[in-house]
Amino acid sequence: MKKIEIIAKPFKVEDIKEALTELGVKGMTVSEAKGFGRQRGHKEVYRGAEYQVDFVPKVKIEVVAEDDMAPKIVKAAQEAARTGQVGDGKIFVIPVDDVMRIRTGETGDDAI
Amino acid sequence: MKKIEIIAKPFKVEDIKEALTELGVKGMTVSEAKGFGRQRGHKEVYRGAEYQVDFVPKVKIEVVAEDDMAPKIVKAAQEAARTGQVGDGKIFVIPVDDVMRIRTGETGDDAI
Amino acid sequence: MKKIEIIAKPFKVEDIKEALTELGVKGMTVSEAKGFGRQRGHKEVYRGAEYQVDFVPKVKIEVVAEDDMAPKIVKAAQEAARTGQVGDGKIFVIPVDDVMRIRTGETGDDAI
Amino acid sequence: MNAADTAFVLVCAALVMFMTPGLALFYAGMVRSKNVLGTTMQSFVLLGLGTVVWAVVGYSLAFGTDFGGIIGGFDFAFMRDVGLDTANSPAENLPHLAFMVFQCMFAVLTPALITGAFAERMRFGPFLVFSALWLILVYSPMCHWVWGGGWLGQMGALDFAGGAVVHMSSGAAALAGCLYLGKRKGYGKEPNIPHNLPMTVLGAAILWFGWFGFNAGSALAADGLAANAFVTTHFAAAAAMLGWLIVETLHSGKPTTLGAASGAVAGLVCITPAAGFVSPMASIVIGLLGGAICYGGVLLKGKFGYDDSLDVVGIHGLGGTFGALATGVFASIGAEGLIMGNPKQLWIQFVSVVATWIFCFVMSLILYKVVDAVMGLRASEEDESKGLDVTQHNETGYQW
Amino acid sequence: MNAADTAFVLVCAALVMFMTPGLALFYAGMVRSKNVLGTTMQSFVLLGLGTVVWAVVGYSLAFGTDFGGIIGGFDFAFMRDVGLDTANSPAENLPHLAFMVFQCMFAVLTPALITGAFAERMRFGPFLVFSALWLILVYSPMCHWVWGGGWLGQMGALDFAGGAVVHMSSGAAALAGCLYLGKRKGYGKEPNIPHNLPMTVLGAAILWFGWFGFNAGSALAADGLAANAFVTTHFAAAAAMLGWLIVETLHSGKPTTLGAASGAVAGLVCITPAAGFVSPMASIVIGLLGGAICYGGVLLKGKFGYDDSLDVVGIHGLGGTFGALATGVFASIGAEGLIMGNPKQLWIQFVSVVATWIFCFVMSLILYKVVDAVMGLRASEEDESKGLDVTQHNETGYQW
Amino acid sequence: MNAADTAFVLVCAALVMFMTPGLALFYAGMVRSKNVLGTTMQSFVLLGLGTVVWAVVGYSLAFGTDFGGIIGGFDFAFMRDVGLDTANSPAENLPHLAFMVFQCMFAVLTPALITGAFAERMRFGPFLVFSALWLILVYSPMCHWVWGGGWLGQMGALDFAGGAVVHMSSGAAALAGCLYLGKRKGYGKEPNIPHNLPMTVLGAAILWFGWFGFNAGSALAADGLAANAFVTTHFAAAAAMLGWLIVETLHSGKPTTLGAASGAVAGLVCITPAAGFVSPMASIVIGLLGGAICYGGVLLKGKFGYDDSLDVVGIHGLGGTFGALATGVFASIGAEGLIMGNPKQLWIQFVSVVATWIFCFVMSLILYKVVDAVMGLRASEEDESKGLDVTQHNETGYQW
Ligand SMILES: Nc1ncnc2c1ncn2[C@@H]1O[C@H](COP(=O)(O)OP(=O)(O)O)[C@@H](O)[C@H]1O
Ligand SMILES: Nc1ncnc2c1ncn2[C@@H]1O[C@H](COP(=O)(O)OP(=O)(O)O)[C@@H](O)[C@H]1O
Ligand SMILES: Nc1ncnc2c1ncn2[C@@H]1O[C@H](COP(=O)(O)OP(=O)(O)O)[C@@H](O)[C@H]1O
Repeated sequence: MKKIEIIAKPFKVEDIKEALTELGVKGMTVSEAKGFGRQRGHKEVYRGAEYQVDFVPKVKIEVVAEDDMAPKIVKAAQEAARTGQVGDGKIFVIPVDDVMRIRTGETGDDAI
Repeated sequence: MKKIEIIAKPFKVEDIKEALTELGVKGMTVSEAKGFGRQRGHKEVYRGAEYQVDFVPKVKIEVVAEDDMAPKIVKAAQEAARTGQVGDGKIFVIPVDDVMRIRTGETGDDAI
Repeated sequence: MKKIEIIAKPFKVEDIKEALTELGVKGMTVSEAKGFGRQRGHKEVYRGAEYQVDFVPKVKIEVVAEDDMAPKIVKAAQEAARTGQVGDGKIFVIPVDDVMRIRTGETGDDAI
Repeated sequence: MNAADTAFVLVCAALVMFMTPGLALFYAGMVRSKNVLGTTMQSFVLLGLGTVVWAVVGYSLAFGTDFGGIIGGFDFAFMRDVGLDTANSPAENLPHLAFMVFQCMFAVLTPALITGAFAERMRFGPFLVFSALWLILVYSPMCHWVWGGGWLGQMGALDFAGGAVVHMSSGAAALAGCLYLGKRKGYGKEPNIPHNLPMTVLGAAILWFGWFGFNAGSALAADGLAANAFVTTHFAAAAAMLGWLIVETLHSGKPTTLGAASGAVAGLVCITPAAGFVSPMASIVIGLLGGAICYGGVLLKGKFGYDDSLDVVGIHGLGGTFGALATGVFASIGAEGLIMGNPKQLWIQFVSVVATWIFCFVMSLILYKVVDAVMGLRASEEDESKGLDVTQHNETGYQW
Repeated sequence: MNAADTAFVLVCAALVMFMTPGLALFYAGMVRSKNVLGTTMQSFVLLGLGTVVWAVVGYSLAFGTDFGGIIGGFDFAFMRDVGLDTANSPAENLPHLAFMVFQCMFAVLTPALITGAFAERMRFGPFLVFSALWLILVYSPMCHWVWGGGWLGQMGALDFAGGAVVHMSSGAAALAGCLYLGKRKGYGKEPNIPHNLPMTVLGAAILWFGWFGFNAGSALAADGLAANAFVTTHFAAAAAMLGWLIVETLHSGKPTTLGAASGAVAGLVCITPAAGFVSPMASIVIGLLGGAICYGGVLLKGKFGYDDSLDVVGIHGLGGTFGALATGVFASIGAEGLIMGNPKQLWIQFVSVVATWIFCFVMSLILYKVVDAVMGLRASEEDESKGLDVTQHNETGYQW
Repeated sequence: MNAADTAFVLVCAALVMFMTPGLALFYAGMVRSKNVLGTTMQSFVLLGLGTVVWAVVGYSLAFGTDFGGIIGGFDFAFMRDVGLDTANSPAENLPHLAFMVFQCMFAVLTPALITGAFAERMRFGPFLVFSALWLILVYSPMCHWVWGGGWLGQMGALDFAGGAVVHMSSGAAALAGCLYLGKRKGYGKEPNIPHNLPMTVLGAAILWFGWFGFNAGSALAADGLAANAFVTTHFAAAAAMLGWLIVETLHSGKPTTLGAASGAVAGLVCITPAAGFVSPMASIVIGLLGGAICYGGVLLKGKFGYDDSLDVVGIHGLGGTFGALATGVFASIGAEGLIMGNPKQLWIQFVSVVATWIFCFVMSLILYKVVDAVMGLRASEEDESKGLDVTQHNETGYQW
């Protein structure tokens, strides 16, 4: 099994969710994040004191899936998340040893 | 070493923490998340405009542990996190190459 | 490729960011977290009712990098994040199968 | 008609109106964020519902022609004979409408006070029905008894601005409510920590600010008595903040912000019946004691095991009671209490306390039961754990 | 000079001043957090800009010597002849400065109301220019027409506290604005959910509180008329909250907190032109209907497809219009409306409605076009998606 | 006794009371979230402590029988001879209690202003001791000197509502405080960004609102002078907002929300000594200059390297000083300044500025040292980095 981590622009969450559900993905977990990268941040000024803010808002979407689903998910997520502008984000694929569904105790592919 | 990621209902954090500390786990890291899955979300309405909110609040608990601790942690966490209702969440076990304790620079099992 | 996850004290984010950029790291993703560990939390009291808060604020910094960069990143991050006091945090190194840059669709080391 | 008094009472009415949203903030800051709107709404909506009930029938029941010291008639129902001039006005220096609307703000606030007791677990529809009935069947009679020519007033009970009418009545209804409804899910197990204390402090500040209208306005004139009530209100709030913080520091180690806010509100409650009757220095004594007593009051729920979510019993019930008795002790302006050598006043105060508690507790309990039987008061377990915001109002308080 | 009236009007002016930051909160709670400061600022800065414009020229255009019923002269420009005593004062019981500053607060608030229509997408510099011009070229004439001796007042149009001057004028400017500027990026696709509803409720509460100054203060004396305006204001707000909630529950299933707040504001808008002319019970009717109508008003934008971000057209435009007509129907105090057998008043009200809409809509549209041509009104796509806070003000609202 | 004046001053006292929680919000929004309650508390608790100190001894020291122009006697200690009627009242048109409580609110606010200077690093217990001593040993004498019959008033120094008594005194204490305590941990390295600017804007709005009570109320009557003070207060705040924003835009590129709020407060500070003495147009000039000057004032700390956390020196110290001098220049109502051909007044103002700064700075410094020696003023490094909320009050501001 694989965990696919998608770092994307916040307003793309719904699009990505839809793209993945169309593929048959049944669940995912999202969290807020801040990203540093090629996309530049912005300046903030408080009573004349300047701060450079390099971190821009991002979301992280995590999906665990069967091995063969992983490439499809990566592809669909990339298409949904893409705007073509710098800062679109990254997708990481990470190996997963095992999964368990808390409610039932099922493990492996059944638990996804 | 393994990283165990537990996605659970927010009000279960204390129970899970206790279950794991009883096992001898010395540390863990928790973050807020929103989950999409079989558990349905809710409707929100603002001045007549309806929004379907599919993401429900979850927490993510991350514990890195020695290989042989991993199954015990999974088991204990599942028992502590379980309510039997849809939305209880998932547990992922992910391989970890190495760990370092920042304070001391120790690595490997010593660092946990 | 590896994902390096750095759990550190919140006020160390800028230092870590600088240390890593000096190494040539081009991007990273940060999120808020709460940590439980040897560092003790604090007591809170509301209208005479006492609560023990064991979780203390932490940040999680995630960096994906080429295999040979990983040890350098770990080292630099540890140096930057270290205060020598309990609660400095941990660094985890996790294997990554693949990376994709959403904007371009590039994969592998090119995508980092 | 006196223009200065009219100006004063109208502005005071505006200040009292502001207390209800102030209370909404005070309460809403103390609940968990999933209930921030549900809790806000239980106060805020009473500005709508309570006002209309008051206009239609409440005012008349309270201030209409007295029937046997028990209740007012329907003379003023639907605002009949309540006009721009002083005709029929209980305060002859004020336009009747000015007097009526000043009283209206009290009628709105009082049922809102109760909601702290059953916060985070009541359904919204039944809450509205309960509140409307409570206003008509509990508040209006209480108000009549004390200020509308009823038996408590006739007996000589002193209640300058609503120790019995507002605070004991809501405190008794609160106790009945949390006993009847039972505890919140997870009470005592899950941490139940205020989600936004700056909001609570802001609420307390607005309450304090508005309370000047409440108490000084109750002089119904811009005179020395109003000045005295203004000062005692301020002094008692100040002293009670200190009283609470001192006891709190002794008991749990540190003075808290929530304690400062709670203590101030406790002092305002305690001085309410006394404001125009006691001297400034007496108000400091009342405040210091009141703050300490109400701190003890909130600990009671732990002892007795009821879940008074936001301590309405401990603060309004107990504080109102203490204030009413303290009025019997310290009264020295326009009335004489124990320290002026008049123990009888303290006895009268005691009778009014007992009568108020019994009447309001029993009536409220009946109302809870009736509404519960018909509609079901309590939110389902699932709704309670999802929170009132989403389940009762289709909303969430915050989006980041 | 009357001291009681002076006291009353000065306090009312302070209350009206407080409405502008109240509006800032009301609006800012409804936008996304990336625009919280930008939205706040569009109201708050008018306390600065609007005040200075008013002092320099606005007041004089509104209340200076009448020219042909259309505009006032420059007699009072730069506060010339506006003094501590009653000389030249339009209200002879008040120091001229007191009258002027009470009116000043209206001039500040009105352009702030408009900003809800184009929230989340206008550049700050051009906004300032637009607002200054709008005050001079739209607000001051409107104010003159109705209260400064102009043709609408002469014709007998009733507008107690600003149904036309404040609400229709801003509503018409709002409609012009959102039509001219077009929709926000992602409108209808991305969820556009209020980021902080407790903030919006607090804003509504401050508006309600301040509105007592707005409406009762418009009696310009502390008398029975002020009391009546105070009461009708309160009753209409209360009834409109209920009216909105009822229709909302029927339409979308549940009563919401945002609905309660919006309904209250709608009621306050509707009663503004009527406050001193109608009876308390009539104000309840106006409120109930007004709340329901404005709920319908906010649905209109969905039907017609314009993006009135915070429903200025639906609430202020429509509510002000309904209130103006309702005044023609229900007037019974110091004037006679339809129910008193005087259909002519309704006709006059109708004319004033049409005139106000046409004048304000057209003038506002011209101003948008001119300022746009010179400076570019709309934020760039990138700025809009980053949010106004960072791009217009170099700030962010919250840090956790 | 004058009922209209009594009504006015009581309402103004309520408005001034509201400023202290307003200040709490203004300050608390600017600190980091871990200090939101600690900062709030340092203002809020003074409503308790300051009030009781004032009742017990402060008022008497300020307004009791004059001793050599330096201090008042103990005649009014424990509110002796401070009654419902006008007997002994410094304002013969007001109940003595009304005058006393109006002044009380000033005494509460002034030490709260100082707290911005040492925000985020002082222990709570020592802070309380310092504040109580400061009220008795610095504020009460200053108040006596200017308003209580002391030497500055006798000399003819003009201070309408507290440029010296309130703003310079707190500004000087602030400077002493941040010099004595040293910088916050990580100052200049860690970003020190306001955690909640809408809270700060709300605080500024409440300050502005309350300042009408502060300045207009200082006329102690509802007359033309009050109207003038009301107008100059409003105009100066408005103009200073613009003045600050203009300079800010030139200096750092964009007008900020924090700048608008800060500018408004700066204008209110600057006009405080002048409010009843200058004309409305002069107040606009004072505001414009004052906003610009105070913007410069906050930049000073960067130059000189002290850590005045929330710019009390830059805004209150500098603004109060500028305002006092500007009063000497622009006075034209009931007094004559430079522009009326009376340079002597400017000299008197200058003397009062120097005397105030020296007295308050030196006394405050001594008090810091004494309290520090006895109790230790500064929080430990660990407590400072954990934040005051948890370490001083066992609480956290927000739970999500
Ligand atoms: N090496 C990395 N490790 C972890 N996250 C990264 C890395 N590089 C980029 N990111 C994340 O991806 C986001 C987008 O990256 P950026 O370089 O700005 O644009 P792009 O991916 O379009 O070149 C960053 O804000 C950050 O959150
Ligand atoms: N494939 C997945 N990848 C990542 N997270 C998942 C996945 N499936 C479920 N989750 C997480 O687990 C939570 C519970 O899943 P859900 O399907 O609602 O209930 P259950 O696990 O009881 O069947 C979701 O809200 C989501 O956070
Ligand atoms: N086994 C673990 N798994 C995940 N996170 C951990 C683990 N142990 C510690 N942490 C994280 O590291 C932080 C610091 O750990 P702690 O034990 O307090 O100090 P130290 O690492 O200096 O000994 C914790 O707050 C927690 O966030």
